[in-house]
Amino acid sequence: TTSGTGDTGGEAAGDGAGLKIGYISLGDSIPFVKLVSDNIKLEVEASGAEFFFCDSQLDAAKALACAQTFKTQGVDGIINFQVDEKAAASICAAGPDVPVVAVDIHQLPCEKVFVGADNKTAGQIAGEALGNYFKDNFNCEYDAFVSMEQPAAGQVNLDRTGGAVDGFESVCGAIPADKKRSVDGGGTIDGGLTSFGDTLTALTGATRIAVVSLNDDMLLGSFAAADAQGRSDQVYGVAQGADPSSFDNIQNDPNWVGDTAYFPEHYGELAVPSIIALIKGESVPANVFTKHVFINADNFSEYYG
Amino acid sequence: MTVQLDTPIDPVEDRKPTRSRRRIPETAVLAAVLLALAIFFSTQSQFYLTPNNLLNILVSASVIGIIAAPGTLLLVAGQFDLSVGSGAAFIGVVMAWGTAQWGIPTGVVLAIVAGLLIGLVNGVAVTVLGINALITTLAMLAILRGLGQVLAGGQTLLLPGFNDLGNARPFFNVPIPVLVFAAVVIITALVMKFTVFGRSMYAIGANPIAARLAGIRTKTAIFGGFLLSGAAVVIGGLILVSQLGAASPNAASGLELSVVTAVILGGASLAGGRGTIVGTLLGVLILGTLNNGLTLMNINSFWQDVARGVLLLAAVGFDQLRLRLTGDK
Amino acid sequence: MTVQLDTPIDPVEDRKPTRSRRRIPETAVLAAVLLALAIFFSTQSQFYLTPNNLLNILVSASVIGIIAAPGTLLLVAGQFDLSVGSGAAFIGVVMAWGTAQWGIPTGVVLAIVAGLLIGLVNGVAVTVLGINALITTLAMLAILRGLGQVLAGGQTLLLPGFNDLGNARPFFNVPIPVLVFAAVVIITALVMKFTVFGRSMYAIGANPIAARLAGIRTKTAIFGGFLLSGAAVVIGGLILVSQLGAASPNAASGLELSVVTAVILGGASLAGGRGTIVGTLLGVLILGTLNNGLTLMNINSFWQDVARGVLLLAAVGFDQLRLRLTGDK
Amino acid sequence: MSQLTLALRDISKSFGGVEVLHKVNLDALGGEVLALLGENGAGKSTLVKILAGDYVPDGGEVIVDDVSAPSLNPRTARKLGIRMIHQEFQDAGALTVAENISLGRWPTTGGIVSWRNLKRRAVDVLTQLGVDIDPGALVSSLRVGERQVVEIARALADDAKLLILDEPTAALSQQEVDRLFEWVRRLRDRGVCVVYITHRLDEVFELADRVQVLRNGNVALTAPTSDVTRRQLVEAMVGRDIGEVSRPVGAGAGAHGEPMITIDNLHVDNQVAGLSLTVRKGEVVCLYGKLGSGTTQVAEVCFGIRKPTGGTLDIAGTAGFPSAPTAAIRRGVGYLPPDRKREGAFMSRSVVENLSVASWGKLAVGGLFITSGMEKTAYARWSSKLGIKSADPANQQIAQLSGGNQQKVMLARWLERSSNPLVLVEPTRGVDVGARQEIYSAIRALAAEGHAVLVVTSDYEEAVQLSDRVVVMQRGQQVAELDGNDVTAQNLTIAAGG
Ligand SMILES: Nc1ncnc2c1ncn2[C@@H]1O[C@H](COP(=O)(O)OP(=O)(O)OP(=O)(O)O)[C@@H](O)[C@H]1O
Ligand SMILES: Nc1ncnc2c1ncn2[C@@H]1O[C@H](COP(=O)(O)OP(=O)(O)OP(=O)(O)O)[C@@H](O)[C@H]1O
Ligand SMILES: [Mg+2]
Ligand SMILES: [Mg+2]
Repeated sequence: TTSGTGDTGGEAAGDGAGLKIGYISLGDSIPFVKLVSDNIKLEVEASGAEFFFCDSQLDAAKALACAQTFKTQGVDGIINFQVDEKAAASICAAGPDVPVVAVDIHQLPCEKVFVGADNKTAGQIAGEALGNYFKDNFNCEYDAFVSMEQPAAGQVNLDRTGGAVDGFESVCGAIPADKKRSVDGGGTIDGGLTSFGDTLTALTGATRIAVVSLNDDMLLGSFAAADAQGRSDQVYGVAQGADPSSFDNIQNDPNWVGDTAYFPEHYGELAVPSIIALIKGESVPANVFTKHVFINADNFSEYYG
Repeated sequence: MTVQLDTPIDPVEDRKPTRSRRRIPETAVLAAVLLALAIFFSTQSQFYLTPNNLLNILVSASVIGIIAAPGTLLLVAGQFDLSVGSGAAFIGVVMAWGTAQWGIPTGVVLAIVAGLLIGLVNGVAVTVLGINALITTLAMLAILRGLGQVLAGGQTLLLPGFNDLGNARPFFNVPIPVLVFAAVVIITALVMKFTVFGRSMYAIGANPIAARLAGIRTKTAIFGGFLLSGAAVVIGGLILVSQLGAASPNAASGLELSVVTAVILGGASLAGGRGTIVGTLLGVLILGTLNNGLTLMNINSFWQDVARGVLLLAAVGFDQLRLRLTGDK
Repeated sequence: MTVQLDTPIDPVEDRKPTRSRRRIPETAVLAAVLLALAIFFSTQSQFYLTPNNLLNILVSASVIGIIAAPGTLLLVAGQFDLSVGSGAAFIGVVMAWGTAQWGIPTGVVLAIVAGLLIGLVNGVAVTVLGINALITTLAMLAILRGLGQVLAGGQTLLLPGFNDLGNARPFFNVPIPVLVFAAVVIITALVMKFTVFGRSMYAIGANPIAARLAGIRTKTAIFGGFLLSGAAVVIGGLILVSQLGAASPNAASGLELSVVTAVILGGASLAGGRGTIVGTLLGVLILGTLNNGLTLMNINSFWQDVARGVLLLAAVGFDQLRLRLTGDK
Repeated sequence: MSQLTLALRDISKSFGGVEVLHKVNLDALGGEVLALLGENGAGKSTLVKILAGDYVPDGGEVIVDDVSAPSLNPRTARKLGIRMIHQEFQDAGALTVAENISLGRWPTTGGIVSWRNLKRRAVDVLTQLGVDIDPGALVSSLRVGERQVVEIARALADDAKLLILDEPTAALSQQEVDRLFEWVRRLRDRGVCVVYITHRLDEVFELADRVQVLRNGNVALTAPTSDVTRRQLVEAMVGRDIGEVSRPVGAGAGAHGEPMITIDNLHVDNQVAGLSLTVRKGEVVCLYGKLGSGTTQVAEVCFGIRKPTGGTLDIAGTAGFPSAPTAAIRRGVGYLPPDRKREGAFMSRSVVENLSVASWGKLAVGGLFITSGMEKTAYARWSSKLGIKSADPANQQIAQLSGGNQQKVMLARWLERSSNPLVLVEPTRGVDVGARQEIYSAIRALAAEGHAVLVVTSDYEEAVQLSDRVVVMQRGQQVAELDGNDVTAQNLTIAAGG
């Protein structure tokens, strides 16, 4: 695959020999996170370092226990992808006094390097793209704007969907309150199906519905709901993640306007060299962003060939 | 032995005569609650009462309803199956994974085998090993969620070409899931009312020891209940995956709680021996209507949680009120 | 009335003389399971048996353990409280929100009031209105989750300056949560064994009618149980929020299931009348050790789910084996 | 100790629109034993439950020491010193014997439950009752008679002012009955008022100072015991005359058919040692013995509930012990368990369902499909024969029948299945005098049709009135076998060890 990420040109394989690197996952049950975790594991092991894994399952308290465990295990550095920015201080305090690389969610005060997406920006990119689509095709006219959310994801949810709303508004202007709906789809594909199905009913008569989704699963569910009601041509959506499950829709479904890609499958290539460098006391840039690329049918093959 | 779980702290209830009770059957009250909710929501949203929306409610409720039918049968016998949620997701994953390798027919066969295996393992653990049903199926819940994730590699698997089961509308514009839902409910109701097996489940729930001494094959019957639950999970899981065109190992999370809520709301007793399919059906529809109506009203999802909880309490409280009014307390 | 939920389908079992049963008490088997797990994990990870790690296990288990103590008391009386998870999160949010407005003391007072209100509402619904405890507390679960989100505006609230409760180590390097855990377990054990209230709960669970006829204030006792559960949720919620320095309305999700699992694993019967705090303590520690040990072993989280389920089944199955071996079946 | 006077005035009570008590009066005076008699379903239990504050009457007054007590409930009744032993056990199976005895009034010192005193109290009262029950045993592990003793112990361990005993002796051995009576007399002499419900008329004359008979919810008779005869009592209860106690016509006469149950040298743990017995077609054999003599274990072995430790069993020509109740039933055995509530009745289910449950396979179309119509037919076959009184059998829960009527349904369950052989443990427990005769004739009729019936009983009169032959057990040993005219109350009690 082609890398959509900047090459940090950092450490080569083998440089991590003798090091212990701990990784706190946001929750491997989330497809996006699973891709991140897999790549981090791959890169850590390729570097010759020992890999310590702990899944925080979207729960800050579990992340705290992970940090404590890593302290016991004497890890030399931590890659932390934990749900709650505001609990980060306590988690930092509970963990060992070692360098920390934060993934997607800031982990102050112990974060030395931030790697990954800027959720808000990524959201804006998606929203903007949808706005542009509506501007180009419908002169920014729409009957409803639906934001598919997962409140249980906390800040990530606010940033991603909030950013998408901002992005859309930056093109098509403020969304009138009576056209806007925030829907809790639970972050899952079946949650998206049910809640969007009901929402569609509430939008009887609407024929141009803009949808932004926190992730691919909920947009998949939403499209399935539209399909079931024979209204798939009335729904236009963007999602975030570009998980493999969305590839087919991105390429073939004109209503699936596109996805902000985060390239989760390359996160390890960024995070692992950073943590190794930090452990070795080398200086590294404080922010290593993945490129946020808006993927649609036109540029799909460029990134995922 | 003289124990009841969710019962009358106040024994007076037990003394209430059957007759006056039957004057207003439990299910009538639930039907009234459902009606009240429907009227309320139709004043709040012009779309609530449209045929399409009512169909929506039924479609959304169908997976829960299909699984709640054998769930009622099990609860009536004093048993639980909490593995249905992750079970349905697992079935979907098996289907999508199998289909990707060997095509749809093989996928379906694998899904059926998986579902019966789930029922089998639950049944063996409960009846042969004698492990508490709650612990067994909670353990199974974790196991199936994990296995589903492993099989799917943590990703959502696409399942193209298997849309009919979830979406086709062969008769009068009614989608297949609703037809299956209706069929399962009717069949289970008949089984519970008119077969020796169904009656045995009531007897087992009412008094497992007496049931055994009356010659009922209690273990076989409970085993059968778990197998039926596994079968329903296959049907529910396939419908879900067909509706979605994709299988996620995270799907249907919390389904087990919805099922238990619907069954108990429908009047089944945790202590076994009481409960009807009609009650469960009403319970499922009340929960479905609540979700749908609150979404139609465009209520913030946080307040939706609050409203769902309050209305659930109100529905059951209303039923208690009926008991007081009709009982000679 | 002659109903039991998770009971012996096999009546012979009941006739076994109590004596031979008591020769190997249930808790001894659980202790053996815990020991076996500990030995297994210490062969798998050099870190398992370090004092720090054992403390980690205790710290992580403390919130569940604190809430499981009155949970045992309730289950012994045949009641449930499923609202504890969202309750603990809600308490945290109230604390952080109150503190932000009026400072820590007021925050704590508000949290306490909120916790007692939760207990009060659950208690009133179950004892006065007569609503099934499962439905009541499931409804409360939804309500509290929603209210917490509303109060926190869907955000996590920072709570600076309240770290000691969760983190200070006043004696022998033992953190306060562990001390509180120990205190709650000991007090509850004493209450259950040596007070009229505690014994009343057993009697109510074993036979609510007999208890009432024996002049026990069944409703008052159950009400007390829900209040205690509310109190434990306050303690647990405050510890949680202090450990994290922040309050998320999403915290502690699924805590209720961990609590129920621990209590039942500990030997309490869903049908009431049976269960001990020592058993629950062992149940909590077994679950805590499982989570910790599997993480130390670096196992993929999907396989962890599977392993957790399998080991849970094995632990209970082992207990069944004991019953067969010691029983004269 | 102060005495308590309770009076019920014009009490009426209805269940579901059916009035079961019509303006009933009752006086309970300190220092007196009042016997309360009546047929099954006459309203005795209902009446005393009102006295104990368990039921609230629909009309009338409860007067305590000349003061009207409008809100009597179990708690206030308890405070007044009213204690009741329920016909349907109300014990806590998951708790120990000792705790059951102190249920609701745990001995405390400084608010702390004293387990030592708790145990001591239990040991005291159990020794005084002369029973060997481990105070630390779980009540659920006890046999029905032992549970009855624990219930009695609970009421006696307390200083009652009014003691209500609702058929306390139904499951007791003669010896225990004697001790109970001794205790009751002692309490009476101390000024306690005792209300005693029984279906055993000789107990009335042995114990009661006064007797009150209920018939169909009305008071049919109230008189000092010395002023009435048995015959008057029975007539007041049943409204007709019933024949004298006698051996059944044709008992033990003639040759019976082939053996249906042949037990040889049966051993069960240390409870049964070397019992041998044969029951043939057309024969009613009673296995008579006191509580704990091992008779119940024999019945349980025949039904596959209990594993023997030695010996052989042959049922209808097939050798081998049944491995489970289903296996026993397949071989034709029908079993009426001693503990109706725990082992027999499905309390929350309907009367017809309770009656037909063992015959579902037979009644159902293709062994699979059944309707409540088929169940009603089954009910109709037995209701008049056994005199089962149920207002709405297809819908009424069996819990709402009177105790005796429940028992009849249990018996009918196996009659409906036409099981052969029948193993009946205490078949007339709690059944009234009139109905008992009906049940006896039904059993004799079955025997005449070729059934083999083994009746396990601790009631010698039952043995006398029902059996062709009696095998007597004592402490697990077979001590006598009587038939023909040797079956007399006197011989039986002597053989069973008093
Ligand atoms: N909870 C109830 N609901 C409805 N009917 C009831 C209930 N309890 C008792 N009855 C009815 O009231 C009548 C009187 O019953 P009760 O139990 O007082 O009889 P009893 O004289 O004690 O009979 P037995 O000698 O058989 O114990 C019976 O017809 C019975 O069916
Ligand atoms: N005066 C009588 N008139 C008619 N029948 C009678 C009379 N006295 C006794 N009987 C019959 O004899 C039987 C036994 O009478 P008895 O008074 O000894 O009964 P019981 O002591 O209550 O019975 P048990 O002790 O065996 O339970 C009764 O069932 C009744 O049918
Ligand atoms: Mg009675
Ligand atoms: Mg007699």
